[in-house]
Amino acid sequence: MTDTVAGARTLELREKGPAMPGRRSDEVVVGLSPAFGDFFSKTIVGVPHADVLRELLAGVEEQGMHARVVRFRASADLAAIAHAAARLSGSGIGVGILSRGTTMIHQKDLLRLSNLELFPQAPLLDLETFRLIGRNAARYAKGESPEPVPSRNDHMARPRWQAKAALLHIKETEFVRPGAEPVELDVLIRTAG
Amino acid sequence: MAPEELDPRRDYPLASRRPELIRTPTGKPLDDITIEAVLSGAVTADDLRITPRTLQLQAQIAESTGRRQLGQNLRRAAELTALPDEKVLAVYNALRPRAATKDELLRIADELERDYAATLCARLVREAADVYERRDILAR
Amino acid sequence: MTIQSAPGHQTPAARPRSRRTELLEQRPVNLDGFVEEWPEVGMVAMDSPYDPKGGIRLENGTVVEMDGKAREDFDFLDRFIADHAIDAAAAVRAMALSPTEIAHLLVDPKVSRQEVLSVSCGLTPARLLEVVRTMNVVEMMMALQKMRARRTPANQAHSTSARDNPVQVAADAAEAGLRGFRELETTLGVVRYAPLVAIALQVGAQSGRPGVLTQCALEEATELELGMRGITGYAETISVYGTEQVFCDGDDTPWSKAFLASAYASRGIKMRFTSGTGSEVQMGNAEGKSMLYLEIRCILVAKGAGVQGLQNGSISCIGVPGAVPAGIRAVLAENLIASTVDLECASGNDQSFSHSDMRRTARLMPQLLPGTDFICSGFSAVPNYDNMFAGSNLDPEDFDDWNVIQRDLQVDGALRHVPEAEILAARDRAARALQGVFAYLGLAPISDKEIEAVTYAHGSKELPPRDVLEDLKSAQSVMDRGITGLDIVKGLDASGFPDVAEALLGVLRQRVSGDLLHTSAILTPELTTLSAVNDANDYAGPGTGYRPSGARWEEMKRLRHVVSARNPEQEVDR
Amino acid sequence: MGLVVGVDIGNSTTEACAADVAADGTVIYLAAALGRTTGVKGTTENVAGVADVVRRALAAAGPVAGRDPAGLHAVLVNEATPVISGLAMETISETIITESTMIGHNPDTPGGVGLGVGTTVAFSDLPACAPGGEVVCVVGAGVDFEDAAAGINAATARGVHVTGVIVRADDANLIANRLDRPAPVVDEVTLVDRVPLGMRAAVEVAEAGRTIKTLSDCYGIATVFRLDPEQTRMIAPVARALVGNRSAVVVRTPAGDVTGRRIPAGTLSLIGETVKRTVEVDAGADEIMAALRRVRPLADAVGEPGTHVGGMLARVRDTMARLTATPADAVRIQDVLAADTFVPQRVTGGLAGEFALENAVALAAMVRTTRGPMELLAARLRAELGADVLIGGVEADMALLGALTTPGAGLPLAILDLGGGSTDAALATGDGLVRSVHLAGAGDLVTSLIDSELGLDDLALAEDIKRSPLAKAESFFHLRMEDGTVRFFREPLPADAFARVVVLGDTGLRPIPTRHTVEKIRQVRRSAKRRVFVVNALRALEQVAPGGAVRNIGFVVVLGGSALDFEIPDMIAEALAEFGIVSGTGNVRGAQGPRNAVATGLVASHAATRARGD
Repeated sequence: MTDTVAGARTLELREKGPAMPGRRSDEVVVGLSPAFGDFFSKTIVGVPHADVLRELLAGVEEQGMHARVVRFRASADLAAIAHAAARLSGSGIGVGILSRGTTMIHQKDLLRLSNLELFPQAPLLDLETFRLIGRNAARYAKGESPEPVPSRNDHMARPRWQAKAALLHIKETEFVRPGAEPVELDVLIRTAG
Repeated sequence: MAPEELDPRRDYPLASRRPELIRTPTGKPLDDITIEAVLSGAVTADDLRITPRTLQLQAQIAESTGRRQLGQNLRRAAELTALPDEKVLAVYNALRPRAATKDELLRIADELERDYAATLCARLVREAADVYERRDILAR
Repeated sequence: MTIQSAPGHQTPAARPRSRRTELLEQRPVNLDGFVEEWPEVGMVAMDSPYDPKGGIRLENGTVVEMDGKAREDFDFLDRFIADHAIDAAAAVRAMALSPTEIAHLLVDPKVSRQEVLSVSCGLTPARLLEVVRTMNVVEMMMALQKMRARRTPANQAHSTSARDNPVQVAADAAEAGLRGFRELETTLGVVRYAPLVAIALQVGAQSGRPGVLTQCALEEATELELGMRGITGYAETISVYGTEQVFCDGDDTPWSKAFLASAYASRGIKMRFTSGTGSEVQMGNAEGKSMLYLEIRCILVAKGAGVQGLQNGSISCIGVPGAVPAGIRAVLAENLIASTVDLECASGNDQSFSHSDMRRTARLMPQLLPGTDFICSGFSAVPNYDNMFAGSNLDPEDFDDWNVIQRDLQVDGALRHVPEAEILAARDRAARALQGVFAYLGLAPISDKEIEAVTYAHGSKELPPRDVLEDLKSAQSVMDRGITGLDIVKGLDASGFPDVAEALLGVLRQRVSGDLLHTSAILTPELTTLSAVNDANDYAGPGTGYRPSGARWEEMKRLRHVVSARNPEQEVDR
Repeated sequence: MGLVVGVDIGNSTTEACAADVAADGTVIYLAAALGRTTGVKGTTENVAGVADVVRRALAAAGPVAGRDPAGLHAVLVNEATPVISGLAMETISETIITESTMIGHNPDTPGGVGLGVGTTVAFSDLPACAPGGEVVCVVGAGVDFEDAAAGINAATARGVHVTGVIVRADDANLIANRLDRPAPVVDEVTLVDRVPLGMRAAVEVAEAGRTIKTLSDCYGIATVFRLDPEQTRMIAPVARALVGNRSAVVVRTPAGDVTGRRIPAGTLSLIGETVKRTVEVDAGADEIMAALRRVRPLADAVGEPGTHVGGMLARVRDTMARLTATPADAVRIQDVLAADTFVPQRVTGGLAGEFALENAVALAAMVRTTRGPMELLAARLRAELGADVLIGGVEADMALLGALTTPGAGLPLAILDLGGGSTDAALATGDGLVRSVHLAGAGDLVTSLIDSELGLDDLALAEDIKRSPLAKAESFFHLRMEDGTVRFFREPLPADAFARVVVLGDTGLRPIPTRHTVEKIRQVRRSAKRRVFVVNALRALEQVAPGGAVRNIGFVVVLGGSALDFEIPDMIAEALAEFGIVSGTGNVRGAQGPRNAVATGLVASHAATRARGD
């Protein structure tokens, strides 16, 4: 683990109990993969999970909406996590995120294999993009028609990141507990002094 | 039709070495496919297809150069020349995982055999039905 | 965990650092990704303790046990391979040989290709793996030189456009044909453009050099339809996978793919399958087997389906074997095994592979030096930003390097240097031919300004934008009106390109005779079929087999700049 | 018995009508077919398209007629004359903000509520502010929202009154939610560095769903900045520019102003047969059309070189000259149609990428020749089809003949043919005289207006919006249609349609990737259609009507592709109702709708000739 640098943020995720379906129509559920902010602390390109989650939540808050964070241990499949998050969400909108950073916005009535927006190229996702993802999720929840977050592409991402992505995926899969119920989390993001 | 004994070294490519053996589905020899014939409308898209007989000849060449599986594929292809395009795609789609029940696959096999005399293709579909059942990838 | 040390990232603690280390950090190769092996999950190229041991047991000609697994435990790949790929009659004798003995047969030039085939047709996946595990890359190259199906090597190019501009695709296709590629592949950004771009590829290809075969990578139904109409000439993107789970995730089975193979052949259309190391572990479903073991299962599925050939060499997953030890050796091994079971091999080298030019070249050598049926299954004939297959290991900027390497080593990479004037003439002519065909068919017009621009352009950014709305309407009308290859022939003839019309008709005539359905078939510029049947590889050691000589060697000697021996103040005419 | 096929080569579609004509002139209509016109109408490029529809009409005619192409007695082709049309647009106004006086870009999520007035101070200078002062804090790029809120709270704690905040990032709510003392926050100010510091400024944010009250009112601004009447007069344009916004910032600078500027767009010369008039394009559509009426009949039109309009007119002329092998100066522009429009343009001097809807003029022009290579076209067709090809009568006459087969239509009858590039009209009074006119401006101009007014930059999408009604996908299982009704679906809608305004085209839903509401898009679409088709319908009928009095026309039959539009025929009928005219969509032969009129007319005319025995 890298030394904690002054000014860096730490992420603490406290389990509150089983996650229940929400009733608030102004909420977005953010679904975390089994090892997000736990075994893993940063995305494939080293963006700290604390900052990733902070930006997702800020994007939702800026739109005047409310975010609920839930841990899914039953699967490391992004579509499954995002869809389960959407089904718990009072607005029907959920965001799923894997430890390596791959992210998806989902809606409860969609087929699991479909999605509203998918960000498959984890190496290209920076904090600004995570903020925009949170923002768009909130806008969908408000019934607005956001323009999709611009997607980027880089042919050379493959030679650099393809194998590491596979490793991260396999490692995350080791933390899967089949049948585990989703757990609601309290999120504490602090700045180290 | 007497089976033609082909020698790959002597007879391949058929187009240049044994053109007399090849006909278009409308019965024209290869030499009739000329620009003039295309322009006059004497040759149409229907002429630019392979016949089951030509496929059987090519299967023979494949087998006599030791390519048993390629030969089988060409013999199945010979059977499929009789199927319309949509039918071919429909059978293909039914063979995808969890796309058809065992009964549906067996019915397709029967139809291939009965309506198109496609016995090799029917055998392939029946075998798939059996394997799909064992591996639990039939439609439920 | 170690401190991340990617270039450009500063480490927090400012320790004194070696200047040399700093320089090495800046080298492009350090932008590539490398990972440690993890055999338990299949993150290993070809040497895994978890791969099965080779073995076979037959009862009444049926395989009842293979590689340590009983028939009732077979998954669908085992079953398909056992019943369709393995020649039971040959299996007992072949499996009695040790892996080293078989490897010796492969490497020894005195053992003919045919003799090897009589053994390889009886080998199980695990045994084939054990054989290549005994071989180093030089031995594998020796073997590949002999086992390649077609005597004469060939090459394939990508011709695509970031804006799906048909005029660009036609001009680049013509140039690629002229430079020596015998197959051209395209795909789309906007799928609805497909009919126009496929027509452009065909017209451009035939105006560059007759007999170039073309394909357009699309979803199965549309790809088959364009093929049946004679707008494209062959098909390649028919993927197979090495585990049951991943195969099913791809919505296919060995039986559905075998049926599709017959479907193409029934319309007289050449096709090959596609597979490659790394796809299964990438999807997290490698069942704890090495990448190469799973790829060998793919190769044998292709063999059993009776398809004439296979595109392999990791292809779109190259970043995975590329990141583990001996990964590129495994990639060579998969090309070798495809050839060893008598399939046409289009040997990869077709995806962005490395930031390092040195590493890109090293990855290419194992296919270029021994020669394969198609050394690249996609040398990018368009700039990287125009490549809709996500880039290639080789770009048009590499044309001259390739020609020099061919000349340095006297190795035939199937390309040649072409003087600029000839290239400009071919690009102009291809664009004009397409202009004529579009006008004849009443499709969206191509202006003289576009032709002028495309003649001199490198990529789509230098071209005037097309009227996309008109183009898409035209593309739809191609489908609605049932336009076929013959209509293109008529259009070429009517607009004053009778020779290009003749070339295209010659290509279309091939589907009546079916000669192209055989292993490793290509068409020569004289429209003769060259395949493993009439151009069988006859390598039998030094002094035998294919060697560039005569007119071809003279052609290979030409480069952009060569100082004249007669008058060293001048350069040889290019 | 004689099997004939009437063929109408139109600008965009080619239509065929297969019929059996007996020696006594009795006609049995067998089948119709429709295809895309290949190439420019009236040129040899049409052969492929004509051959295609003839073959399809024969095939559809059934086995009796279609089996033997040799039995085809004749193909009747209209006298198709090439029509070239062109479109151009000139933006004629520009909004300029000087000295960064105001920010009025309407961010989606401003924070806080209310009005704050104070002196602008950079965030980094906040600790240096003396307690008691009223400041508006300007937060630049790279400042985290938590740090911003903490800094402002620290200043507040020291007794500095931070009355408003201007932010670079999309952080307004994030900051407002963390302030100890609430203040209005305006965010997404991209050029925040150019906000003048040390100046008096006002920040106002209204509650969601409301608009600002103070800064959009000149007396409101005057009150805030204590302005005298002369200064208030100066500031009035700023207030006007902020009307309708939910948030705004106004900074008082010595010479700050918001001005509108006319952009000279060159002149258009309209040359009549007797008079010539020159009109400034930036005078707008009404002026241009008034000038046109004064010079009518138009003999030619020329635009100023170097302008879009000049270029377009020259291009139209050159294309026609090339097609007909006529010298360019012999080609005459026959008609122009101007329409006022607007285009979203970035405001010059804006700090937050503000857009203003600027005025623009769209101009359509057309040229038509009577000289087309018809004989050559007929000869090529003869060779392709192996049948006799007869060039039939004048297009307008044939269309009238065909339109008369519409049940309920009678004389005097006018037809309105609404095409893609031009609007044509013809009138038959029954005395054998036919008057016809061809006007610039039709479907393509509508598409172009929709494209620019909605800022789509996607003509294919604009075309879809023109053709089909709108809806909003409120959930995956229902659509709220533009008329307020709801349509339910059993299968979920496609993922990319969710929460979006969609257009319900023939091929399914197509999402419109903008933030415009259904109402806005609908209003633009209908207004564009009105400005082109209703205007042109009246213009055309005026020119063919006996004595120029539209009232004298009894029946109007609307034909052509745009007659199939779901709202245009109604709009025209509504506009014509006040003249007491019966107007409706054609229904050729009681079966073909507005299609196939010319092709049917050709057959009818051929039959009549046969019956007369000549």
